[in-house]
Order: sequence, then C-alpha cells, then structure tokens
Amino acid sequence: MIYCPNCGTANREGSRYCNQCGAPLTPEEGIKCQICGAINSPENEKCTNCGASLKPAPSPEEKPAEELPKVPVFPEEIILTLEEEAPDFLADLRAKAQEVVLPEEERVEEEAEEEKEEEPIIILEERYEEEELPPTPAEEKPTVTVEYREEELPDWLKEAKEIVLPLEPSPPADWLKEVEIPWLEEEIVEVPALAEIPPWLEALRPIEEAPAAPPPEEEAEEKGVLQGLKGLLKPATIFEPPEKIPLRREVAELSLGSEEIQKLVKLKPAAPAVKIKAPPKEIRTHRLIHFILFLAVLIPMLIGWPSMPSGSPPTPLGVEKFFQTVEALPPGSFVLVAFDYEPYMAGEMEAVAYPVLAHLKGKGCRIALISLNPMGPALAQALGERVGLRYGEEFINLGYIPGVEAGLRALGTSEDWLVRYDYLQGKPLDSFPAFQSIKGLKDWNLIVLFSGQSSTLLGWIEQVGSVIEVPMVAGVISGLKPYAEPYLNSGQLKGLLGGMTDAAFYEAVLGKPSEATRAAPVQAFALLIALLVILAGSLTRGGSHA
Amino acid sequence: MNELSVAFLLFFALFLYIAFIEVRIRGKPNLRPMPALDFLKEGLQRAIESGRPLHVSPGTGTVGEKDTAETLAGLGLLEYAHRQGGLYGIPVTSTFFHPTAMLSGYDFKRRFGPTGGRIYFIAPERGIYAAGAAEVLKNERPILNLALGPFGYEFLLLSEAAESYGLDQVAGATDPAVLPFVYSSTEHSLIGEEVFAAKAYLSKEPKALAGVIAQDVMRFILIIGITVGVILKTLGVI
Amino acid sequence: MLNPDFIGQWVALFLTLVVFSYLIKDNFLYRLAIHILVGVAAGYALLVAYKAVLEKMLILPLLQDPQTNVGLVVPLTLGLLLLAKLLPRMGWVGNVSMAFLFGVGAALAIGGAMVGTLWPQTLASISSFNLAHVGLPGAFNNFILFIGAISVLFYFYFTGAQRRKALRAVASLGKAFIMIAFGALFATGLVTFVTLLISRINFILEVVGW
Amino acid sequence: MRKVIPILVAVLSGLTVLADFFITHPILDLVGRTLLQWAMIVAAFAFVAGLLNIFFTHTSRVFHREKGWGYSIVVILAMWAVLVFGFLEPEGPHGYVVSWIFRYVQYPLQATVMALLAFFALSAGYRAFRRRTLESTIMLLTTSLVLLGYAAIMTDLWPMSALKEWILSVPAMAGVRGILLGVALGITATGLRILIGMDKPYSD
Repeated sequence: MIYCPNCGTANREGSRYCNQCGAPLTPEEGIKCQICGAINSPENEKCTNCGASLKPAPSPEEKPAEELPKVPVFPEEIILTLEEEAPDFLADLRAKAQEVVLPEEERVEEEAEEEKEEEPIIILEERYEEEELPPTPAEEKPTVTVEYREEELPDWLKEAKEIVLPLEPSPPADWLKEVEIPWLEEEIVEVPALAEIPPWLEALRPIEEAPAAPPPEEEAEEKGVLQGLKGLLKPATIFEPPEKIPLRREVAELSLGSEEIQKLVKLKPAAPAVKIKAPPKEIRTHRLIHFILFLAVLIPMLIGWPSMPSGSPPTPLGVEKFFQTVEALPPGSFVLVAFDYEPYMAGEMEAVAYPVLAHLKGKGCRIALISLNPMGPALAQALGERVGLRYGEEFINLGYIPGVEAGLRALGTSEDWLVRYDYLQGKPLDSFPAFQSIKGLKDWNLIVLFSGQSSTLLGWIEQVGSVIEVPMVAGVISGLKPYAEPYLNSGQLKGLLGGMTDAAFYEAVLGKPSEATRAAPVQAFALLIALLVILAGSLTRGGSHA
Repeated sequence: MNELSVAFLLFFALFLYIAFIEVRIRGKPNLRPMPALDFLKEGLQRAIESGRPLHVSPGTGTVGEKDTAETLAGLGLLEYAHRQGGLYGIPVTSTFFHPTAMLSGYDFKRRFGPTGGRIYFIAPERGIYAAGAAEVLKNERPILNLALGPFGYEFLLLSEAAESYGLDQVAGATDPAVLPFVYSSTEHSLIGEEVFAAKAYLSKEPKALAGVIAQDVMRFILIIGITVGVILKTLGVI
Repeated sequence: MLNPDFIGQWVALFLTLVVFSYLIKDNFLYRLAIHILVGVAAGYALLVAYKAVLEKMLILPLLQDPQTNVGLVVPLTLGLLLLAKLLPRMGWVGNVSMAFLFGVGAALAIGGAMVGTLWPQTLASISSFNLAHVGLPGAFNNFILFIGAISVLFYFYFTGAQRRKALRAVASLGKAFIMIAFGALFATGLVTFVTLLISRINFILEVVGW
Repeated sequence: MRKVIPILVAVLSGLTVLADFFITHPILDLVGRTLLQWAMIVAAFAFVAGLLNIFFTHTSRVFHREKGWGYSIVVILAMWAVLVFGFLEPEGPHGYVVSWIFRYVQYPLQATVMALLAFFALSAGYRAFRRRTLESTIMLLTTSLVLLGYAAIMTDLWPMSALKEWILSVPAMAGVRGILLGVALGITATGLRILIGMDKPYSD
C-alpha cells in the first residue's frame, strides 16, 4: 500500500499516481517547481500547480546512454514504430499554433481561392498532399522510405508547402513504380528492407525535408557505427521521455507569459485539475428536469386521463398500407411473425404487436411466432395467449434462432424449412395439422416483423427480404420510425407501424381500441411537457456545451 | 442486379488497390478536418500527463455477424489506443459487449504490451452492457471515454454516466436512430460513415487511407448514378 | 399467498424503485442492483450460448452421429484454438479462428449492405420530378428526397473535394438535412423512451394496486 | 505459415459466403450455410473465453482490494447462480429458477434502466439545444415540430400530426437515406479490405 501524499488515499503497491486525485505517488523522485515549489512527477515537463516549465532542455549528450538498450530487438517492433506517427503531437501542436495566426476557416478559403480554377472534383492525383520524395538511393526499399518521410514532416509544414508548391504532383521516380509490393507480403518484405539500410547511408539522408524537426541524424553520424544505428531507428526512440521533453519545452517557451496562446495550445494543468463532477448548478437543473418528466407521466396515470377526443387526424401512410396488406390476406393464410425486440422494449412493442395479432386472428390466419432473441419466444407466447389465439391451431411458437444474421441467412437461403420443432411442446411440426403444408420460407403469405432495434429489422430486410418474394411488414418502436421510412418508401416493407402512436391509429382503423389507445393521451401529455422543457433549455444562456 | 453488384464490388476492390498504391507513392491525401479526432489526440496528451487510464468501448456489436465492419472500426480505435498506451504508458481500460470482440482486445494487449488497464467483458445485452460499463467508469476513473462502433440507444446511458463524472468523450455511431443522441450528448462525435474513417485518420496507414479514398470514389459514382437516373426518369426515358 | 410469483412481483417492484433512485442520487443499492444485473445477464448469455449452440449444434450431433457430422470437427478445432487467445504467449494460435470470424462477418456485412441497402435505396432515390408523372406534391417531395440524399452523401466526402466553394455549399445543405433527420430521430427516440417509462410506471402502479 | 494461413482462411471463407449472396447454386448454398453455422459455433466458444475473463478479472479485483471490489463478488456470485441452476435444470435457460430470475430480476432491472433513457435524453436535449448554432437551431425546430405532432394526437389540431408525418417521411427520410447509403459504402469499404486481405485485424 502506498498512501497518497496529497489526499491520503491508499493505493495499490507500485502505483505511480493516486487513484483518487491523480497526484504522483513517488514524490521523492519528483522535481520541485522553481516558481511555486510544488512537487511534480519526473515525467512532467510543466508544473501541475502553476504550469511553469520544469526542466531546462537536456543537452543532446545527456540522452543517448539510457536509450541504448531500447533499440528494438524484434523486427515486429521496428515495423510497429515506423508506422507510428512519430512527431504527431508536435505536428498537432504546431498546427494549433498556426491557427492562432490564421484561423481554420480563412485558411481553407485561401486554399480554395488558389486552387479553385484547376481543381477537378474527382481525380485521384489531385487529392494528395504535395509531397516530393527525396531522391533516395536505389537499394532502399520504398515501404520504409514513404512511411519514414511521411512521419517526419509536420502537418503545418505540409500545409505551407501546399500553398507554395505548384499543383501538379511530381511524377514518382521510376524505381518506385517498379517495386510494387502486394500488401500480402508486406511484413515479410519490410523487415529485411529495414535491416538493409546501413547506418552511414541513413546518416546521408538529405535533411532539408524537415527543417523544423530536431535533426537527430547529425548526432548519429558523429558517434560511430552503433550510435548510427540508433539514428536509423529514430522513430522508435522519439517516444521515450527524454525525447519528449524538447517537444514540450518548445511549446512551453512559446506560451510563457502568454495566456492566450497557452489556452489555444490547450495545455491544461495536469491531473488534479481534471473536473470530477459536473458543476452543482448543472446537476440541480438536471434533477429538476427529471422530476418534471416523472410527474408529467405519473400524474395523468394517477388521475386518469380522458380518452382520445373525436378529432380524426389522417392515418399515417405506413399504417394505412400495413392495414391494407393484412386486410388483403385470404382466410387461412400462413403468417410468420418475428418477435425481435429485446425484452426491455416490450413496453412499447407489446402495444404495437397486440392490435396486429388481434387483426390476424380476426382474419383467420395461421400464425407462427419466431424470434432472434433467446427471450423472444417467452414474450411471444405470453402475448399470443393474451390475444386469445389457440395453440396448435391458430398459432405455434417456433422458438429462437441463434446467430442474428447468420441464422437469418440460413433461414432465407435454405430450400427447406429449418425449424422442425415447436418451442412449447418440442413436437415435430408435421404433427400440427394446421401447419403441415409449410415446407420452406417461401410458403408463408406474409412476414410480420416486430423489431426494437435497427440491427434485427435490417437483418430481416437484408438477409431474408432480398432473397425471397414474401411481402414483409414491420412494427417498430417510435424511435425507429424515421429509420424504417426509407425501406417503406423503397417498397422493401409493405407497411410500417412506428410505435405506440401508430398502433393507436391502427386500433382506430381496426375499430378495437386497446392498450395503445389508452396510453396515447398520457404519452402525448408527457411529450408536450418534454417539449416545453427542451424549449426552456434552448432559451437559457449556453452552458458547458455552448 | 447481381451482375451489377459483383461489378460494383470488383470496381471497389480495384479502386482500393489503386488508392493503396497511390497513397504509398504520394503519401497521405488531404483529408477533411475531423475535430473529434484532433480532440482525441489532445486527450491522449492529457492522459499521459495525468497517468489516468483511457476507457475504450468498441460498441455493442460482434465479430462474425453483420456488424463486423462497425465493430472493426471500434477495434481500430482500440488498437490505436493500445499502441499509444504501450508507448507512453497510458493505461487502456476496455469494456466489451461481445466476447468475440473481447478476444481482439487480448490481441492488442499481447501485441503492444500490457498497459496497466483491464479488459472487461460485461454482457451481451445492450442496456446491461452500458450500465456495466458505466460502473467500470466509476471504478477506474479514466480521463477520457472513447466510444466508437455499433451502438444502440444504450449509448446514452454510457455517455450520461461519463458526463456526470466529468469525463471528456469522443464518440461515434452508425445507427441513424442513435446518432442524434450521440450528437447531443457528447461534444465530439463522429457520425455515420466518419466512424469507418477514424482509423485511417489516426493511424495514417496506407491500407486504411486507401479505404477512405476508394469509398469517396464509389460515392462519386453513386452520386452520378443517382443524378443521371433521376434526369432520365424525369424525361421519361426509364 | 407466499408463492414464488408473488415474491417475484415484489422483488421486481423493489428493483424497479432502486433503479429509479439513481435519478435522485447514485447509491449503494443501485450499484448493487446493476452488478447483480451484469452477473445475471452474463451468466444467462453463456447458458444460452452453450445450450442453444454448442450443445445443440456441436456436441449432440458429434456424439449421436459422428460419421455424418465429421465436418463439425473443424469448428470444434477453431473454437478451441480461439480460447488460446487468452494466453499471453500462445495467443497467435487463435488467429486462424479470428480470421474465420472476420472473414465470414465481413462477407455478411458486405452482402447485406449491398443487397439490402445500397441497391434498393439507390433505386428508390431515382424518382421522377416530372409533374406529368407524379403531380406537384409528388414532384416536390421527390425533389427534396433527391437533394437531401445527394447532399448528405456529399457532406461525408473525406478527401479534399470540399475545398471548392460550390461543393462546400452542397455539403452544408447536407449538414442541414442531417440536422433535420437528427431532430426527427431525437423526437421519435424520446417518444420511445417516454413510452418505456410509462410502461414501467404502469407496472409499479399495477403491483401496488392503484 | 503463421501469417499466411489466417489470411487464406479469412479471404476464402469470406469470398465463399459473399459469392453465396450473388450466385444461386445448390453446392454453394450448402457450403455457405455450413460456413455460417460454423461461425456461430466458433463465436459460441468465445463465450467460454468471456466466462473466464469475468471470473479472472473480478477475482483479481477482489484480490487486490481495488475500488469497488465488493461489487465484483456480487457479479461473480450472480453469474454462477444462473450458470449452476441453468445446468442443474434440464431445460437450461427455460428452467424454472432461471426463468424466475429472468422474469423478476433481469427483466425489470433492464427495462427500468432503459426507461431511465427518457430522463437522460431529455437532459441531453436540454444541454444540446443551448448551442447557438444554425445546425442546432434546425435540429431544435424539427424536434419541436415532431414532438408537437405527437402531442397533438390528444387535440383537434390534426394538421400538426400530418405535418409530423410529412417531416418524418420526406425531409428526415432524405437525411436518413443519405446516412444509410454512406454507412453502406463505409461497410463495403471496410469489409472489402478484409476480403482482399488488405486489412488483417486478426493477424499479429
């Protein structure tokens, strides 16, 4: 156990930072801030308390000794580090600093002005950064070069180049065209390529590519073969803390005495300053909102709300189509009903499914219930019994298909009907006289989807609907109504019931008011209150997100 | 229609290959700025300074079913986090909805070294996953919450919990029904197909960038196709 | 009176109230309930995975009829290799299994997206503006549908094309359409949540016998 | 070999399943279906890994007395309770005890947790619509009109309801369609990269 010097919390042995407040736990190794005296972790470049720079720049001679063992041993590590965007943070910070001078929007404008004339909309070549490849000696393999150079060039520099340079990209060198390596062999090729670059060659690499980056090559060159090797693996070592420091130091110097810039560079004071909780005022507001909504639902339910007034809004198109599709079924049709909502959506989905099942029963259809959800069959069974369907004659329960898309795909493509036993009694389907003639998915007259999430709805439409010709209609939660509209519009769905409100319309058309009709006024009232809350929110002065 | 689909896919694959070679030769294309990902990088800096972990959630999807592509986008972000975490010593805590995705998490841990964060498999039930991940946030006190991938409404539970602990968030989802909640509950969000581009933006690997470019080319073909179709239909040709 | 269902009703009521108490303050009982939920759901999922898939599709066929189902040895092997992922050193052994899952998943995703969304939605976007075909309201709606879908597609352009002013205007129009869609989806999502809330409060009132 | 075999497996299995979408052939259908069934079985094995993860992660939390370790005990106990009863009863998930736990513990908890979304969505909306941007204003306007349409069902103001339907089925649908098409493109790009072996998320 280590106890935090700052807040006293007990932390796990070996922890470097406090679990509670984030303060460093090893103050004896810490650095005392020259300005305010706070103890900082050795990794910190800036004081956590006052933000002042903590260290003078380590001179280049200080670095190498401890870094030597870090030279990657495994080839995989080499690839890994080469792919890494080494001076990315530096590049980003510079980009930020650049924005101080030239705001984003203007810069884009400027570029647009410059390139308006020449730039076609879609031509591959035009859309790349202008990047001249250095004339590299022939023995170097291209994979290494491209990635290495790419990393070395900070973004801001590229942008500058982009404005200055002519637009026509320089044609790639001939040798580059020759050595096209299919990506399948890439790893195998890359490793020898790396190892093949002799250190002296690496040292000779022209450095005018990245004038702003600290030029490590010089150092490598001076110190013989082994050090030269380190120069070769520069992108690996740039991540070690001693290398990080100069990057930060530059920013710190930049920001000294200039709070504006410091803000823009977003160098917030470190750990303890991270806010732990939203401001109390915000929390109070949210509690009030929650309370209002709770009452808006509870009160109408307690006192009872008058039933729907006699105003007759036009029935939504999807509901109309749904009704007509079911209405057009001849008596004795086979209808496959998929109960694909997770149990927590039952609150809305049962209200949607109920009038449909009642309608199907009224039409004398033979209904089979199926589900992609392990709990679906139980829910479906309960609902079927609530509607008053007779098991074995008017409906059977086919249980659960495991594996959402894979299961549906198997169901859709299979010639024969894959579900052979019913869920409730485990009897073979042949033993139910009413369902004996079902031999495959195409024998159904209609598929009704009850879906509580986009993935199952889409699963049926994509994996089954695209394969067979059986018409599909869907009842979904309100939230999925706009999502399902495109599929109704495209004709992939023949009808759509979007949530409890649409179910209330359906009940009105059917002439059998039920749960949805009863709950609709409560819902409407709660939504009205919710709307008022949102409008009130939009009128208040902006908060944390503004 | 099938022939057209196959042709479309072949073209797509061809453009992927061409774009890959182009990127290898010419370097990174000029990409539209994506502030959420810039913010993510800043967040990583703060994580380094604070020593507190990151939390990454690759969404409520699986590997091996239809949401594989979205899950892969989330896993791409996780890979990036692990890579950075391995290099800078940022603990990366990840929570998983489905064990198939979790095994990819173990892969990253193995490849980039243990970061000090934990891998939590929670439960393959959407609402429960979000509530459980919120509890992980509470216990681990990360500094940044990264949630990218296939999410349903449960996303809102996770993001509201993160918001109440004052965490910075970068989030993205593909399901249109969930997007408004992603957009309104987090400051930095990736919407729709931006999710798929996240890995290309972050890792800048030619292979990932090729995907983005090829996607744009195919998008252009699609736009042209629709426009021409509409004109022909209006004129009564088809 | 004290049958399991009666007890269950009150347990369910208690747990419902515990979860609602989170709105007032994050508390011990809420956290306890959530952790129970996590454990139960994980256990349940494992149970279903074993009973519905492993037992029914793998173990029983292999035991009962090994000759015809000899092919099932492949997924058995892949599955066992998958477990090696948990081991720090031997993890690479499971790469084959993950590769299989990724391959099949990617194919399902592409196939579904192409056949289910890309083609039908593209074809549905191709609609006539001709007043003679669809009348004024139809032409107007079709025009909005066309402009909306196209501009939203433009908005997502990643590579540079937005630097042109005209294209940027189209992209901003796309952003506006996205915001309209978001507004609508936000509202309908809220409708669903409120409906779920109503059903929970209804449950509470039912149990206490209001 | 260590690298090549996974790539081959991914590419071949993927292309076979994809070809099954576009080509109707009895043998291909059978092979495709078998592959899908295998994928289901392999994915089910991952659940065993999930079990081990939960067990070891939470045990280690308890062992190290990490913050909230008491709850970890609860997780492990609850999981084992379901598993033990599930395997004791021959019906498995449909056995009496497991059904009881589902009906009176998991279902009410889950449903109530999702009902909390009403509150969270409302406070997220309250926060978000304070952003004073054009985008935010468009979104607020649409949300208000649609909500008014839903609320208008209890009044005689049925034009509001018709306006809501129009918004949902025309401008909002245009936006949704654009997003859906874009996502489909993204899925295709991401998936194709796996199928041609360009992206190897499974490889070391």
